[in-house]
Amino acid sequence: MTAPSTPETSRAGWRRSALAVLLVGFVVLLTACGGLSADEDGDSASADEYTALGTGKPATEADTAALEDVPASARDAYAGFWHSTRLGPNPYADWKPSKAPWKFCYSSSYQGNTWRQEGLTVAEGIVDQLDEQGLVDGDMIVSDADNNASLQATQVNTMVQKGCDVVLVMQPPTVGLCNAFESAKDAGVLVVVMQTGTDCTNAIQSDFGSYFAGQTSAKWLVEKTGGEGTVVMCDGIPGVAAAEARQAGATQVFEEAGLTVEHITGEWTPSTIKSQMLQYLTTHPDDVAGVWDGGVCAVPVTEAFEQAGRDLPFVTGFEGACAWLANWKKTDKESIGFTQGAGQGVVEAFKVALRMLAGQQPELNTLLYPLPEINASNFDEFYKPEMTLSSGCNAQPLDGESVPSSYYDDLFSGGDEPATFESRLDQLPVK
Amino acid sequence: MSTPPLEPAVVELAGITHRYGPTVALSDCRLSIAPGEVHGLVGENGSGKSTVVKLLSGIMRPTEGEVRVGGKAVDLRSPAAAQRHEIVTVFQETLVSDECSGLDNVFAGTDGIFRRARSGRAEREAAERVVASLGASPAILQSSPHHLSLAERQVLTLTRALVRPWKLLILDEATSALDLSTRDRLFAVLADHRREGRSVLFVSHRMDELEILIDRATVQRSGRTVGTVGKDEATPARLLSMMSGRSDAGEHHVRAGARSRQAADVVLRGVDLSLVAQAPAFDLDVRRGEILGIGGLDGQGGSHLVEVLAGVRPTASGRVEVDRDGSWTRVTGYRQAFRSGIAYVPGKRQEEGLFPSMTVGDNLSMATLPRHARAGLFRSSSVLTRVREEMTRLGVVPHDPSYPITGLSGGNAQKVLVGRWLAAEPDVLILNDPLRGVDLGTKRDFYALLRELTEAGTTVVMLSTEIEELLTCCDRVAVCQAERVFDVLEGEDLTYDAVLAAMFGRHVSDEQSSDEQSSDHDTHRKVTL
Amino acid sequence: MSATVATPLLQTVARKVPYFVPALVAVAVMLLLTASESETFLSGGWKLVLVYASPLVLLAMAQAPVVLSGGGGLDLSVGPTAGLVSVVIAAVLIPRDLSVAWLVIVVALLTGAAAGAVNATLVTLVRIPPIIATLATYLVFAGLATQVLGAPTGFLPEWMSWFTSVDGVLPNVLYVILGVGLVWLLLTRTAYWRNLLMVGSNDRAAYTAGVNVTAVRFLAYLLTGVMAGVAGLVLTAVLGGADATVGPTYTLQAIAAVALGGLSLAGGRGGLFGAAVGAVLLFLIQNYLTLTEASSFELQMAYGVVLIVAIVANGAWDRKRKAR
Amino acid sequence: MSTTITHGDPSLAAASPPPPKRRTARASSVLVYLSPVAMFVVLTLTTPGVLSTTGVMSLLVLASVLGLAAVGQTWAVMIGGIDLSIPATIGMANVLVTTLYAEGWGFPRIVLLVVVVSLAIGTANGLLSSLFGLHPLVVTLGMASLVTGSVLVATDGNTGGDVPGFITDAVSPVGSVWGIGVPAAVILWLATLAVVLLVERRTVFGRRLYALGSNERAARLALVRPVVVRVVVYSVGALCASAAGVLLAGFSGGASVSIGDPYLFSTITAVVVGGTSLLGGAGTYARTVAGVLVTTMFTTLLVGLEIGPNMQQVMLGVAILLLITVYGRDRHVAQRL
Repeated sequence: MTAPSTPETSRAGWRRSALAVLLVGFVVLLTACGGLSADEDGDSASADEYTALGTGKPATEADTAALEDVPASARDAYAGFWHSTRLGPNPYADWKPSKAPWKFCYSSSYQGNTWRQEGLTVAEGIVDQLDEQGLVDGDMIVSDADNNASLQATQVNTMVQKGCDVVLVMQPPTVGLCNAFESAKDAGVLVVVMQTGTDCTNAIQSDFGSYFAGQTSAKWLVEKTGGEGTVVMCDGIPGVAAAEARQAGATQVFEEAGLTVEHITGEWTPSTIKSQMLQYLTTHPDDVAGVWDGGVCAVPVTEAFEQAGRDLPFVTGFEGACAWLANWKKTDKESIGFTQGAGQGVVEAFKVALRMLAGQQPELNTLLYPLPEINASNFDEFYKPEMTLSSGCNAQPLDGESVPSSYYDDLFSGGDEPATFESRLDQLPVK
Repeated sequence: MSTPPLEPAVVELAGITHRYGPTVALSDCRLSIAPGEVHGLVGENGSGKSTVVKLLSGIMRPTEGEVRVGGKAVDLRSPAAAQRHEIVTVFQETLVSDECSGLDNVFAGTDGIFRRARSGRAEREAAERVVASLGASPAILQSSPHHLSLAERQVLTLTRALVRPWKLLILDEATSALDLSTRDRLFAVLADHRREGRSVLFVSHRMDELEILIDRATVQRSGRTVGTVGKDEATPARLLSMMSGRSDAGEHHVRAGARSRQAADVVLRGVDLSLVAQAPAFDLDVRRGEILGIGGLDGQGGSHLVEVLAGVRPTASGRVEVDRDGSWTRVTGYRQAFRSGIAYVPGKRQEEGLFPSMTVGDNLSMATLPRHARAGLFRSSSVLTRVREEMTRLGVVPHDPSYPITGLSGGNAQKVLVGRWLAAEPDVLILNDPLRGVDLGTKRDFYALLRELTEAGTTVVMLSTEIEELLTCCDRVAVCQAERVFDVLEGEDLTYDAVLAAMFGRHVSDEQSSDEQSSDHDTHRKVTL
Repeated sequence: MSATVATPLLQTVARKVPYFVPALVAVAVMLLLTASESETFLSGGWKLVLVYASPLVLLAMAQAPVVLSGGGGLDLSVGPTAGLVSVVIAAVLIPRDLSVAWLVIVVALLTGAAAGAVNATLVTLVRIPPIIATLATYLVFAGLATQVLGAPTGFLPEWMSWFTSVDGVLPNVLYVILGVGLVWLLLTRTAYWRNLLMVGSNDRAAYTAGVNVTAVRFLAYLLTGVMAGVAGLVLTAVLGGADATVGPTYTLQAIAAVALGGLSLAGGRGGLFGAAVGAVLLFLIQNYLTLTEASSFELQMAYGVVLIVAIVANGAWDRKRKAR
Repeated sequence: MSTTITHGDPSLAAASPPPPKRRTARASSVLVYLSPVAMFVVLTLTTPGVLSTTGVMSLLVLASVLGLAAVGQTWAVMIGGIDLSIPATIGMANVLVTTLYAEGWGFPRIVLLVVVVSLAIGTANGLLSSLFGLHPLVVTLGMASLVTGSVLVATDGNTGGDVPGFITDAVSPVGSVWGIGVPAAVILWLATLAVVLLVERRTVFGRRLYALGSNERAARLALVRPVVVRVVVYSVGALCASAAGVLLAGFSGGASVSIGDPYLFSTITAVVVGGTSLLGGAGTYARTVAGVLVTTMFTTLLVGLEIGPNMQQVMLGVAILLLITVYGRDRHVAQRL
């Protein structure tokens, strides 16, 4: 009655099979690590009319070719675009904009900080203005995915179902929403992605020239350091296109200038940046010629230097935070940065959206613009006494917007005059 | 005295010795079970019976010696292995998984990881046949064991054993959870199996069962095999004397230093007490300054009684009251009982008593720490002095409060546990089988200690499953049987035989009464089903 | 026992009703609410919701076997495992043009199995408490994933879009989920199911009955790994690419889903279905709060409250059920 | 009176050696307390720059924040639980301090509020994890998102604000208190360490904490109230986490609800590296402190060697596995029969 395979023998059996599976498993894991070195070799996968996303990689022929086609007036801003975005024709080419009034919707991947809140405030301000012009249908639907890609995707779908005409998407993950965008496009809804590159070629992107900005601040640092010594690059979140792009820009400049480059990973988080910097300083007693800011770094880095009792080198800024300006005022150490508030981004996104609603056709799927620079010459115009080291606000462009509307004239063709609005960035609270 | 079996043994233990760390549980055990026999294995608690069972059912492997099945040495490395050698076991603890149906509980383990040994129908039929033969309703195979009675659960584990192919069935106190009718049906079933040459190792405390069932019996005493006797020799008296190691088991026995107290000065009492649902109610008085022994076999209510008296366990009905300077206060819980001067020393040292990760000092001072503390901050000096005091009084070896409790021998660990509660200087000290598996030296110390305490006016209630102990140190002995106090013996009546008999529900005085009792014993058993 | 006297009805209900019913009822309620909020939901809208819920659903299902296997069974590393799988697909196979369907699927399952085997070995053979073992592997897998795939990538073979298509009567992911469910169903027809429940609810009883406890638990972790592999595959498809940072965020949600689904974290009670239902419930709640345009801040609060209330309710419910 | 007693056979106890568990415990504790020293030597050899006052101080400041956050985790683990709500609590305190200070609240008032909230969180954790034996993992997980959500709702996501200057100084490696060249954060940590150790070693509560973790049933019978102990444990944990959150405000100069996220795993790691077994009943915060120092120096070393965050994570995982294999293995089923 006892069967051939008693628990005992089957135990021996599973031991063996378990081991086998284990081995196979490790092999697979190793291949995975193999990819580490191997994912360099080119992606022949995309043979379509959009360039490939080449974050942290050198330019391909396709990239350089695509750059040639960019109108000369805007080419600077598009430098190194392949690090953060894919360039190609307007995916909405055969899209017929509906007549006003339009329903605007705002899908944010996260709202839990002041920067994001500024973006939303500005968007609401603009919609109110357009409403006064009778161009808006109902309230703006706002959603927040708390950094949950699939949730944001459903939220976008929901907005489509709720009859939005324009969905402005604030910093979606690089991949993860393309399907949602596709179904939005099919439903005739205009999707504008703000403040980040994306892998999706089925949405309009509005972003600033990260690579170019990175280059600009790096060039300044090279000049200040006299092109020798060690610069520390304070990197953002690994793998996030926006971060990689500016870093690529800076790296390129530093390598050209022949500076020694070392890295800390700040992950755009003040506490992390400061501890990383402190740990770096404790482990590197020799002089640092300068620190390049990949975002949020300037203030915590300065504090780190002061508190480690080291003399402060040249530290760039990036996003032009009020705290950074206050810091500059306090230390009186010259720096460089840009105005990169979320508000500005929203303003540019609306410009693009309104042009397309007015029937204009963008030359490209991605619309990049340069950021206003903050430097010693215009510092006093940006700095306000209310700004403190712990202010959460951002400096705003002096003339209320990153670029004049005319900037887009070369990038769009056809259509009528778009509706206009005041950015009212200067009315944002300084605190 | 032992009569060798004619045929080669089905299963044989040859010179088995087993140690847990320092303590020797079993030394040079010899046991051989002939085909088709019911072999009794008897002995007082801690005599090594359960170790034998664990070795045969593949839960433990012997330190020395070998287990032989059908003449050749085998390695029973797991219960599965034991079952492969057609040895099946039913334990006293009814081991069933509550989330699985009765049927699954029966057949789990018969098949491989994925492969089912039988079709569902085959299983149901086989199981229903066995269940029916045990006179239980097949319904228990479908429902979830959550809601089955103890007896029904045990029927499941019995079925689990009987549906498997087996040469040797081990019943480890398995009948104690059964009601009488089921038990008798089981015996009938076993009789049939014997005719087919299958053997049974029958471990039981119940003499009546042994008498009915066994062909031969092997007696264990404190880890050693006393010997094996044939049916004719295996009379209760004979077995008991072998168990106790005294030839005069039958003889009237008087304890040294016995004092029977006339004074009915009661300090703790139980009124219309019934320990578990539907168990018969009874009264019990504990007199001031006496040592009241609680006797009885495992699972007969003794430990329930002490727990109820200490307020650890709620009464099924009735009440427990303690005399607080003249007025009766009802005992509602152990915290309140402690405040009323009752201290309870739990039974299972490992599960309910000791803090294995802590030192002797911490273990000893745990209950009384607040008394040495101001604003939650205790003065370690005064705690230590107290601890050392107790350790000296109890003779804990080594005399080192910072020693890890796990480093102590069973006896010393037990002393520490008692010390924890002595430190509270209680009026009534209730001990739940404090001397189980404790060395003789410690026992001697305890007897003296308890005397001392009573001299000082403390009242002691002590559960013990060892008759010797009860006789040596108690003024009176309440013997529990079938979840109630069957008899309270004192003075002249307090004899080894009397206690032993009472444990099995008999009065030494008149033999007939045994039937009455076993009959009301039955009625009780029936209700619980 | 007093409970029996007090509320016999509630108790009999608690006994009769399968473990997942409370969650199922909750789901029904959420469906009604959602439908009342968005008219398009019933007419197709639900398909997309399901597509985006599918990674969580699959990961919750993956969590189930280890939780069932008892002994504090838990796999914190399911999220990172899924992440690792999608990274292997996107960073190892596709760049080498190894994007044939069968190969990708096989590799995905193998990677999952490997991860599962590692956990299984640590928990059952080395006998490290599951929480620590899988916490450690969480760190290792997540670290490896980001190491292998620095930046997110979006190139996927065409066939993978099959997973996200909703053109059919049913969304295709549902077939995947049902497929996993079917495999599990077949498994429950074998002796393994009973072995698992025995071990989960009382490993001592199972052991004495002759069940190979170690083997059963080992397999549970292996299964979890494989299912996490499937989840990784679907995750890649749903994201339309690989992002090493996404996987780990699912772990705690998956555990919450399992608890919501009425599985006992003590083991032995529950099943894949409950886990799936719990996950759907979780996603529906989030989705509903979105529909009502509640801020994600309130969403998070609600999420916490729901979770706590649910497990307390399950605890009470279970106590009722067990009461004799 | 003890004269009348004949002592139990001493050979018996003498013959019984301390069980292996104890021996490994002894050995491991030596290792544990030596490891920070060893780590420091390695660190100084690889990167001599560390050997400066500010170098050491900045290490200590980093350690002090993690150290404070890890108090709760240690105690939770010592009673056989775990606390996933620590990061949320850190974020809560961090945001409350900065935002309320910006709104002109007095610092004492803010502290009072933070304390109250922390106690509420701790009490909830304690009560819920005593209910129907619910798993603290899920309970604290739920609490975490509840807390974070509430904070965001309360602040509308505008988590920015002002940081009191003295907090910024408190976490500055060159900061000093009463002329002593030691940052206030480190002093605070040392003070906490002293108090925590005092509680563990010298108070009734401390003993009961160990008793509960060691053997709940025995603890109950020894008049310990598990619910009370749990509530206190999780409350103390929440308080210390809040302290860490406040310090982080000074450290980062800003505020964020998610500022505590890195401390979910790093606290558990510190506890495990310190060798406190997740089986409960053993261990001490002193060990965790060792764990904190080791991990802090370990990461510093990796930064020094410019090893990326990903491989740091992998290495931590492997380290945990190795350590637990030594400290905290479970028993086999057969041993429980």
